[in-house]
Amino acid sequence: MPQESKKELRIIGFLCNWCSYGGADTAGVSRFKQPTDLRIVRVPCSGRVDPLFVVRAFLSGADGVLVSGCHPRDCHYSDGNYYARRRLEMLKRLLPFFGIDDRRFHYTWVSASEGERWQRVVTEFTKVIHGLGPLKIEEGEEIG
Amino acid sequence: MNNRRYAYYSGCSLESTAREYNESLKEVFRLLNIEIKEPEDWSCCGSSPAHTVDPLLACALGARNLALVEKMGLDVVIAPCPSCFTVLKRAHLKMKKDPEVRKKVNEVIDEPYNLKVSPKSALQILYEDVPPEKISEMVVYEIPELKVAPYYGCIVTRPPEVAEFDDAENPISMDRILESAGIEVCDFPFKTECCGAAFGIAKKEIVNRLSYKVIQMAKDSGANCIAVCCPLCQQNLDLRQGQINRLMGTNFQIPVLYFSQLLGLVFGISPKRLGIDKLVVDASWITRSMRKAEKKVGNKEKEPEAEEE
Amino acid sequence: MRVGVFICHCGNNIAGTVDVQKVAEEMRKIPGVAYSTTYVYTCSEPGQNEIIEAIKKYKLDRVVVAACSPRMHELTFRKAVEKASLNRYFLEMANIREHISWVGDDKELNTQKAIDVVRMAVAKVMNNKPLFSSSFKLTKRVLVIGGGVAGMQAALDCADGGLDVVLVEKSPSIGGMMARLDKTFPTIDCSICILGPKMVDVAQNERIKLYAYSEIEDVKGYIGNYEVTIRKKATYVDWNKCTGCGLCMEKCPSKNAYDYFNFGIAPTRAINIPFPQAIPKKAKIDPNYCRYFLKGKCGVCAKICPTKAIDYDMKDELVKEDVGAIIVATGYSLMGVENFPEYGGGKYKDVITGIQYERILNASGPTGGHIKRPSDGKEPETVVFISCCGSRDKSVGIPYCSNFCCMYIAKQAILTKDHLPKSQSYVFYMDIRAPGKGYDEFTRRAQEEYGVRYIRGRVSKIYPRGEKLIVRGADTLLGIQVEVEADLVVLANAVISNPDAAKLAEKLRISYDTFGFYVESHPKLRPVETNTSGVFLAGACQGPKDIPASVSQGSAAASKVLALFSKDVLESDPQVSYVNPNVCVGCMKCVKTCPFGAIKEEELRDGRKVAKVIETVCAGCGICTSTCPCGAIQLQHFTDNQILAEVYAFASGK
Amino acid sequence: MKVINITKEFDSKFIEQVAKESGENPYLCYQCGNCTAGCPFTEFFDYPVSQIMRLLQQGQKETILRSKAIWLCATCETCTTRCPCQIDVAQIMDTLRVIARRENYVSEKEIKLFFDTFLESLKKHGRVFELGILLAYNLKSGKIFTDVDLGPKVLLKGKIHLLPTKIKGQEKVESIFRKLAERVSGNE
Ligand SMILES: Cc1cc2nc3c(=O)[nH]c(=O)nc-3n(C[C@H](O)[C@H](O)[C@H](O)COP(=O)(O)OP(=O)(O)OC[C@H]3O[C@@H](n4cnc5c(N)ncnc54)[C@H](O)[C@@H]3O)c2cc1C
Ligand SMILES: Cc1cc2nc3c(=O)[nH]c(=O)nc-3n(C[C@H](O)[C@H](O)[C@H](O)COP(=O)(O)OP(=O)(O)OC[C@H]3O[C@@H](n4cnc5c(N)ncnc54)[C@H](O)[C@@H]3O)c2cc1C
Ligand code: SF4
Ligand code: SF4
Ligand code: SF4
Ligand code: SF4
Ligand code: SF4
Ligand code: SF4
Ligand code: SF4
Ligand code: SF4
Repeated sequence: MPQESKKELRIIGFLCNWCSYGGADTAGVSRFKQPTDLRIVRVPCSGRVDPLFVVRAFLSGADGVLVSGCHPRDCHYSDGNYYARRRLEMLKRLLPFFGIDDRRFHYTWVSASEGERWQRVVTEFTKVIHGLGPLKIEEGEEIG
Repeated sequence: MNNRRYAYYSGCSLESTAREYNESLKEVFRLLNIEIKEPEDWSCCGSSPAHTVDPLLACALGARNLALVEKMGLDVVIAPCPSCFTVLKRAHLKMKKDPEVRKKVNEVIDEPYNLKVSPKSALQILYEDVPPEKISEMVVYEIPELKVAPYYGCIVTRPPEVAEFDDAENPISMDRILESAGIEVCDFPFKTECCGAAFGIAKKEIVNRLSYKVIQMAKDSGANCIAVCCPLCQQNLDLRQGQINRLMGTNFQIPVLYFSQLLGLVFGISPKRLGIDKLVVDASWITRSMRKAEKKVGNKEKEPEAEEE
Repeated sequence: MRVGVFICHCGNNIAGTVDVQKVAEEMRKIPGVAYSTTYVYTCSEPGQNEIIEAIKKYKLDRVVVAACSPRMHELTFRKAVEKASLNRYFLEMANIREHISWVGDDKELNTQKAIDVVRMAVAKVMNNKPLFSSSFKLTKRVLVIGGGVAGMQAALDCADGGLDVVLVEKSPSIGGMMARLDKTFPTIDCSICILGPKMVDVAQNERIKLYAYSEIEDVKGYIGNYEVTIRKKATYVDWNKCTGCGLCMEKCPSKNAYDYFNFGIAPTRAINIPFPQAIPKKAKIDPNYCRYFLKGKCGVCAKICPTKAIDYDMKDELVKEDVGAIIVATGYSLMGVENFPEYGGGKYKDVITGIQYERILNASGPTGGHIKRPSDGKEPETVVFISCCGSRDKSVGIPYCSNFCCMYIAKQAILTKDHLPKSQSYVFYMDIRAPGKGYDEFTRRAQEEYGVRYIRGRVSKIYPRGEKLIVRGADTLLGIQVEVEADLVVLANAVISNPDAAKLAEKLRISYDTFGFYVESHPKLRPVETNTSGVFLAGACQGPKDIPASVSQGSAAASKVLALFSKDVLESDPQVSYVNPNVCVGCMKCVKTCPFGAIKEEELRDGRKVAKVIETVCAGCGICTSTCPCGAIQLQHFTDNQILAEVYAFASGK
Repeated sequence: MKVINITKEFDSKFIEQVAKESGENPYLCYQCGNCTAGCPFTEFFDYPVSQIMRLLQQGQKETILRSKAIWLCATCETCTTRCPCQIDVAQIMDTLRVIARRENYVSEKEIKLFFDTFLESLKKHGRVFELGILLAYNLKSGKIFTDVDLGPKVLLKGKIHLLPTKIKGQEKVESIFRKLAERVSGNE
């Protein structure tokens, strides 16, 4: 999936170790080509993703943040992803108050076998971020 | 309780072939203090022909009438005829579920419908809104020889997602209402089998064959009378009973009464006003075998029933 | 701090689309990176030695390997750095193969991405702390919950392996569903004849302590060290005195008690022994039917009992047992016949369920093994079996197949012919599912040798005509409606989970699916383990399964426990959460969110209440860490600082 | 029996159309036959309803639209009530009938005629005029004597009106018909 221009945007992804990180590995093993903008951080569970990480990522220069965990009910830690969903849903609603378009933040579920789904998630999310362009946060805005 | 006001959508059949249903129901409602009011200038619901032509048409014909009820400021409309009931209810549910349909329908009817009405069958009102004791209290006659097969027909309780009332496989509302009125009902396995519905004119033979099965089962179940809540069922089983006898070589003589007529009889309303004489299969033996019910003292009679529950 | 970075070529796998030299160069620019190099195959033995040598030579105290996925080789490299006397948690991996070289073609962009990702790993490793696992002792006793065939097998195998076993059974006797069966497919051997001896073995085995008519009240602790509270329910008969003579049962005037063992096919007495081969063979009073309990008078059994065993004042009793592992084998339940109104279930006496028919076929059942229909005791001439009743039926919320009913229908049809040679059986089916060894041959035999008539289609309605039941179905192969005039109808009713399955799962902290069946760790590779270490599954509590499968799982679970107990101490994973008591404000939010119940409240010497993690229970998910409002509880190796270090490193690449 | 070349004769557009108009997914059907088993009209159908469902899954538009079954279905809802896959089968039958009518496949002329007559009456009067329907139907179908045996019974009992009731809102009803017709022709 060649980029039209080589200009990358800054996208960071938090992936749970058991499902989505494995799904990204599967995509790699199957050579499912993806845009190159995304950088991945491995966490044990999507429930480990503190909304603070997301906010900090935006404030320090990310244009997009992706969180991906196990499918509901498949969570390695039984219900970590439910916590994640609740928290991240809340975060999504708050982002506009920080002047951040909530489309810049996406959370989803990808299992370890879903290489193709991972490819689709990355491709589509990257497209959305390129559509929105680089994030410019008003100067002087700080988070309490 | 009660003294509630309901809108009452009689529908075309109850104005003509099913007049006795209309009249008997109104009498029963009057005695039970159920106040009803007809929407002015209601139109036909379209029945089955409408939805076989265009689902939107069926929806619009139903919605127009619901809008009339809405304008009266009432939130429940009684549709005694199951055909009308289904059309109204489906129109309501469809418009509720799909804003697109709602928009389209409201564009073609004169006044928009805003989903504020719940359509219910007459059975549902008598079962859910009237306590059984109240029905029992009204009883002044008993008909000891009578054994009724309660026949619900296909669509008062089906499909369950639309009817949202009673049980789709083994409905009991009519059974319970009649029992509260001291009328014996039999265990009737064909409560919801189809009588042939609207095909009377176009496919007479099919209707005759299907109605035959229903009557035969009523007979096999030991019934000497069939109670119905649907004008089409009544027509198919009563008016066509002669045709059935000729076609199938049977000799049925089973009166087919609206359940409201039966209630009316034991409530002491005159058979004439209930239109018993309008039935095609002679039902005069029923009126002849009526006798004054012994006035129940207190609640003694009801006790065993309570234990069973 | 002296970080060493090792970039792997993976032959051409990485080097083909990533400029590994450039990545290595860039890393050298980072303060704290003391050494950076590349290698062709880092995981090979020379590659690992390269790392070990470099650690020594350059006095490295942190290592980053940029190569394949950590899911592949993290353990390999952890062991390697350990060989060089570094703590294994001073290693981080950066995934530049699966996530970079294999999914992007543009070398320039890939290289830039690799630089970012390796830099993030370097940032993280600089925040890493050494972690050490601790070892703990374990109690080498096992608890088995459920005394069906799966649980009995597990208990016996564990006992054979030299373990002490506590077996808890909810009902008055062990044996489970299999004890109710007549014969078993595909060999048609008598069920109780093969199960009975096993039941006796359980009773006589000195290593097995049986609690019948008991339930799990509470489970505390963790793998190796569970404290289990067991509720011994009141039977109103002192089982130490009762000899199982059965006199009480003969004389009890309350003759209409519901018979759980026979699934209500016939009534039993208020005081009863469930079946002749019951283990333990002891009497029990059902207070819902006993006149003494209902009306305050009777006492016949107390008078008649030769050993004076009756005790109307008996109360439930709680006992505690310490165990190191738990095997759950609680089996299944069956959908009630009243769920099939279109078949007249519950209304027509001659419409019964498969398990009720087993009891009718069974020589020790209420009819003494003579096939008589419930309504009038007549021998049926025509028997209709209906498969998939409730199973594979989304409209009742059960999309799954009940697994063994196709087989028992064939068995029951064959047995019907054996009992009543003049009878004719019909089977309405959608598919015949018979994938086991000898299974398909068995269902063929029913048709070819026993003349059972299989009709492909569902039944829509059943109604009576005279003494017969008319079964109206479809023959979809012919495309017609068919009717059978039956004397008896047997419904293969759906297998469902036990009504209390969820409650037990929550006590054990294991997961269950939407249908209440317990979830295994991995459907193929860890079929008898759960995600809670120390808790294992066997039999139909995990999903419908037949006897061979249930027994295999019983043995498998036992072998898992024996393997676990082959060690004298267990090692804990140090990647667990830790509470800093100085920061914790004692809100206990973490206690509520931890899905494993791994956090408890602790009172400090100064009286302050703070949270404390039980290391052995914590599974390392980190949910607590993102819940804590003060950052007091930190998941080791994935602390806020470590993850934020990666985030900032990511940002600095702008 | 004819060999069907599934590759060529599989009309996936038709399946999509039926799915869209009925709001039901035909692929949910696993051919258990419960609908056929319960349908009171199976004995009169040329294809039992489960086979209509199967023909639909196989994209056999012609066979379905030419069938008598889709006209003979009385919307009794037995199939819908009992389908284990929760398919509103009656709705699919209804949709098929609507499509058949739209595309001029009419294998049961009498039924169509009856429906048409009914709606004609409804349009003309705002309510239906049962005697009028019967007479008009008899005239148009050429079966003048349909149910004449019943005539006296009904008339003598005074159950049927001799003249139609026309409601005030008749034009409003007629306008529903008109607007819907415009919508259809506008779309095409
Ligand atoms: C009609 C019928 C016929 C069958 N025929 C055959 C056949 O011929 N061949 C064959 O291979 N399979 C057959 N089966 C299947 C067979 O019954 C099961 O495979 C087998 O019983 C599963 O064993 P189990 O130990 O897993 O569960 P179960 O037999 O259900 O045993 C579970 C035990 O756990 C106890 N328990 C439940 N909950 C708790 C709790 N919370 N605490 C403590 N104890 C608890 C129960 O009381 C029970 O004793 C048949 C099933 C049916 C319904
Ligand atoms: C097309 C296909 C698809 C499948 N898909 C699935 C699926 O999706 N999911 C699933 O659960 N199952 C699937 N299976 C089934 C799966 O392959 C088997 O369940 C599984 O392989 C059985 O494992 P095994 O170890 O018993 O036997 P095998 O995999 O056959 O292994 C036996 C080993 O023993 C060796 N061996 C044989 N004889 C000797 C000897 N005399 N001395 C020494 N070694 C010997 C063989 O070389 C072999 O390595 C599939 C099977 C097929 C054919
Ligand atoms: S460490 Fe990983 S990337 Fe490097 S050679 Fe080995 S498999 Fe390939
Ligand atoms: S309670 Fe007494 S009478 Fe009953 S079985 Fe036990 S010993 Fe016999
Ligand atoms: S006391 Fe209860 S259990 Fe004992 S004999 Fe009387 S009724 Fe039966
Ligand atoms: S095993 Fe057979 S009868 Fe049982 S649910 Fe599965 S297919 Fe149906
Ligand atoms: S959430 Fe944090 S502050 Fe609250 S009790 Fe737990 S560790 Fe302490
Ligand atoms: S990391 Fe997970 S398992 Fe461990 S204490 Fe925190 S929430 Fe519980
Ligand atoms: S009942 Fe439903 S699933 Fe079964 S054949 Fe009919 S449409 Fe298909
Ligand atoms: S709705 Fe139609 S297809 Fe369905 S059962 Fe009734 S008549 Fe048959």
